[in-house]
Amino acid sequence: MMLGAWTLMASLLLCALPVLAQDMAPAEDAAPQDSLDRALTQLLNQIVPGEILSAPEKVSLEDTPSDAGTSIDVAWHISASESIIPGSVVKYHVMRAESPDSEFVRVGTVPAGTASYSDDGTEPGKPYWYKVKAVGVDSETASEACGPGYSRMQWFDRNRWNVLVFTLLTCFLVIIFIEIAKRSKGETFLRRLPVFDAIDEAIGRATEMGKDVLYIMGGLDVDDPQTVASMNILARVAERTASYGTKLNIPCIWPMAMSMARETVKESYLRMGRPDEYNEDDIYYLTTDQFGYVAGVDGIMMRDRPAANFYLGAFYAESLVFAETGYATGAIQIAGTAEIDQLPFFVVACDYTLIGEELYAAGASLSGDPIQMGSIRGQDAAKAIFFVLIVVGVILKLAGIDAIEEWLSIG
Amino acid sequence: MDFIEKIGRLDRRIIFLTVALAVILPLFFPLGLPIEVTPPVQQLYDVIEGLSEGSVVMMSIDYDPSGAPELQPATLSILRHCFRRDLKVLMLGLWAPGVPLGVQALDEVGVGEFNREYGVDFVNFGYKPGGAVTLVNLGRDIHDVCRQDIYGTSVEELPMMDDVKAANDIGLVLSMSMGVPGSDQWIWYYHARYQGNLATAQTAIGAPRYYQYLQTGQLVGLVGGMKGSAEYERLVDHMGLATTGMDSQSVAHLLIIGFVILGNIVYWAEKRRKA
Amino acid sequence: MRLQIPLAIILIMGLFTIVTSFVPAKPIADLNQTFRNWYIGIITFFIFLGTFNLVRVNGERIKTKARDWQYSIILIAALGVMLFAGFFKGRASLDEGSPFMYLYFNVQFPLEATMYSLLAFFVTSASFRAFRARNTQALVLLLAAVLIMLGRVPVGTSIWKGFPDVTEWIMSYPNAAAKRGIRLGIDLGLISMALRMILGIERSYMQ
Amino acid sequence: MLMTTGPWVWVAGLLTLAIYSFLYKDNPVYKMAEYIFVGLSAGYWAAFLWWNYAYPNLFEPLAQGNYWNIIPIAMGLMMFTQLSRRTSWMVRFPLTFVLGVSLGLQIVAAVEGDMVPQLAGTFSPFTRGAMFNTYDFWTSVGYIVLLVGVLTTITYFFFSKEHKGILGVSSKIGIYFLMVAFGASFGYTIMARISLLFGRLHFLLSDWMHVLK
Repeated sequence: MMLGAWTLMASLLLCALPVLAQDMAPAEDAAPQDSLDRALTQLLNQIVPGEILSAPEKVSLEDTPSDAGTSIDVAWHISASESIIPGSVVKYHVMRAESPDSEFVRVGTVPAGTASYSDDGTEPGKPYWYKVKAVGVDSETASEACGPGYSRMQWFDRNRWNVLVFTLLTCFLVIIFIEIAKRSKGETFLRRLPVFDAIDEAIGRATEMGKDVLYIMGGLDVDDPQTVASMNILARVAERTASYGTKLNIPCIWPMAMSMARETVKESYLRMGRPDEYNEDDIYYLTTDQFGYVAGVDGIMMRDRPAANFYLGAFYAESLVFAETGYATGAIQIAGTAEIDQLPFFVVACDYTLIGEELYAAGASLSGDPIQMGSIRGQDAAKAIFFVLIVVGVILKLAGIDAIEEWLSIG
Repeated sequence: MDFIEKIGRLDRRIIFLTVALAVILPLFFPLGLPIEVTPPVQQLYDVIEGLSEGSVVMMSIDYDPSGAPELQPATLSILRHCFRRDLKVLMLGLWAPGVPLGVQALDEVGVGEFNREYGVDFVNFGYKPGGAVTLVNLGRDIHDVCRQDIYGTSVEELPMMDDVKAANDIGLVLSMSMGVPGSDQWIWYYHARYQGNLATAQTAIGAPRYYQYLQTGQLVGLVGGMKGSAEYERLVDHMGLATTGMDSQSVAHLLIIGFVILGNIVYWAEKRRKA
Repeated sequence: MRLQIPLAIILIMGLFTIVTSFVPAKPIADLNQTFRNWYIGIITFFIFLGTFNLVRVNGERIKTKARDWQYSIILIAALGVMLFAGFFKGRASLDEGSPFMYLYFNVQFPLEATMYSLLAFFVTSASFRAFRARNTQALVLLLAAVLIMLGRVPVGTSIWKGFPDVTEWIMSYPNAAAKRGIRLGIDLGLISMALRMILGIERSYMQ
Repeated sequence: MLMTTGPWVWVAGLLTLAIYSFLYKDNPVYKMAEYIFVGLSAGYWAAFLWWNYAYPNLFEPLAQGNYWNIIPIAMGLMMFTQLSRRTSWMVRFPLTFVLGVSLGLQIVAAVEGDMVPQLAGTFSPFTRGAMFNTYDFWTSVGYIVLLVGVLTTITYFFFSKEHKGILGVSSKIGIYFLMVAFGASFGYTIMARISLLFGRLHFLLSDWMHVLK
């Protein structure tokens, strides 16, 4: 088959020579090779359209690196017909068999001009033979069989060194700093955020005015980190309201969050020695429907006109309605969320806003819990490393060294 | 000074009324202002132009009726572009309430305008629960996640899916997204693991957050809000609701800017008086 | 037992998922895929549970004649109608032109879209009443907002041709920079919280 | 559109007005519309979840002999034990399984989806020569602004040290970046809010009232 194709090619070339000689004269600008191609195309189209495809050559097999062991990379040199007459090959079929003599089945197709294919339907450790078939308009020619090729399982994805290093780094930093914080027994330092004063001020004002404090802990349930952070802040807010004797009003969107809030507030009142002041009915379940909840809270704000509103946790579209209504009722508003999309509305309409990570840090700092404070310090250490990495990265890039960037590229 | 005080205490229902009017009036008296195409939208258009014929575009409908005014026009325009370029479309969605919107769009464009055949030129696998976790599985094995299409047909019986098995058989992933799960999950759990082209159409709420991913190349295009949809309508030269809406947007934006200025005048006037 | 086994589950599943994220070998990857399929299966029941809870809570309200209990009847009726429409013809209940789809397009769709459209009024009102240049920071915020508002609508382009370019520049650089900073912080917060939960240090969610 | 002109459009139109009545004040008509919505959407989710996932991926394979699916189904059913105080501890099994898988994935995804590419993206534009030759002026300035912005906002989120001295200056600049970003987002998002209103008003005026063509 192969031999036949080549003989045909050679004889065609011979026939073409006189035509070539004629054709070359007028085409002054074109390189000789171009005219040769053109002439050949002309000729081939006249005599035997698409009959003379030469097969792809030098098929080679290799195990796909860093994969499940279910893929073999097949590579070949494109059919000579294609390099001489672009367009003569339409596509390549990649064919596979489990022995050189058995029937080859098509496993994939790539467009003309492509010289490789990853066959990801193999079983690890099994031998496979491949042929690549060039497909023209109305003819096709297959290469000789190549094999055996094996796909092998890899136990580590070498492309993901960078991800592994960063994962381990951040995790270790958090764990180490938690341990340090546990050992230093309350000596861990975290910056005092301005919001702490704002909390005191807001509750103080509510007390003076004889009005309620409203606390909203976001739209997600207790398994969301933001809700957990909110609970930590709630514990401090409840301590203040307990000592001032101010009513703390908490409408809840989730039943589980409600019981968690009740526990938290009750403990705070006990700690401050005011268990008699604690009223379970002030912490109640409203509804889980987002807009029903919004309408309910809106009603509370308009009716009771609380003097201090807290919105801490995960918020979505409701952030705008709360902040706007609260502003209109003249309450001091303190907000905080890690939902980036909602931050602008809080920043615009509230007196203090905890931005992203600040929500976690405020909770940790107020709780005084060494585990939480240690985590925040671990996160800070990671940020310091990021800072240095970026600066070093810029310097290296400007010096013409791309090593860090290449190492950090994904995939 | 009484006037300032009066404005300061403006009933919010009057404000509400002015917004409604700002949106309604341009519907009756269109301004027909020209729409300029911005780079993030042009970028997506160019990527789709660059895909070879027969490539598969995976479109994820990650929105619900409240995202429809902004995202449905983008979905329609992008589908028009895909079918015009003879690309195949694989549709699914991470939000259940978006599925009928996807069906509607495929009916209108794929069947209605381009006369494409279901199962050969496009397929729809409907709602996929599990968000992030589903996407990890999807990139590895599409047939495992999409066992049946929305009509209950097995994936094996859909001719288009014969060669579409994993992430590397997909030419472009489009997440039409308005929240979680959505583009965040596509970036984190799909693109980070399987690479390839990923683009997103966002409501104007989420869009500002995705410029950072555009810069790193994790996204190859960003259609932001109704304006982005209108830009895409212009690119495929098929004006729709987003283009109509731009006049209302123009007037409403001017109104809001006016309110911001007015509010600040009141604020400063009151502050001066108190001082 | 009631605490130890769940803590063991979260530890094993968490560590397994992290470690095997780096292992491409087929048996492990397949096992991972199976676990993830189980995850999706369990999550499905979360949503079914939500539906069930809705019925329970509202049934309770009707029974005890709690405030606004009449609305609960409407809710349960609506749920019943939709469930019937979604199941009475088997899978074909969801086909185009079915009662289910009529309910979706003509009841559910307008209700949801309208509810969210209320926010247009609130954002205007907020712009008027709350958006004040109280200090330099607020002034910067306000100027950026006004600039972008003009850059995002065609009328801005009619006023000055440069608005869209300035808008794109602000979005692509200073905006992206700040969002990246916030995002990195949140990611770290997320990782440390996730790690503490996996290691069983943080267990407040198990009350 | 699947809609017919006729009774269904009237239903949609009247429900739209019912919701808008909230703008005047909270009232029974609004409440009724809201409860209908909650009921319908719960039913909608259940139906879609069943036909698009639970039936083809969980129960049908089980019926065909894939008995492994008993595990997720059993764990899923355990979720219902939270309805009773006495059995509610059993929720912990499915809950911790789900959390284990998703938290593990989240940790890795945060690193490979955000951290690594976002850090690299901050310094990768600073290719030697490109800063002053390849990019146009405003792009070069943009990349420098991006770099300064990322570094200063990172310092703003630094909690273990007082913001004094260099750290104080840096975090102060960071605040301004945050304010520009929030302002820009606020301005950008106005469009989303107006779009929804436009969508509904357009529906009322064209599909329902036929005032518009």
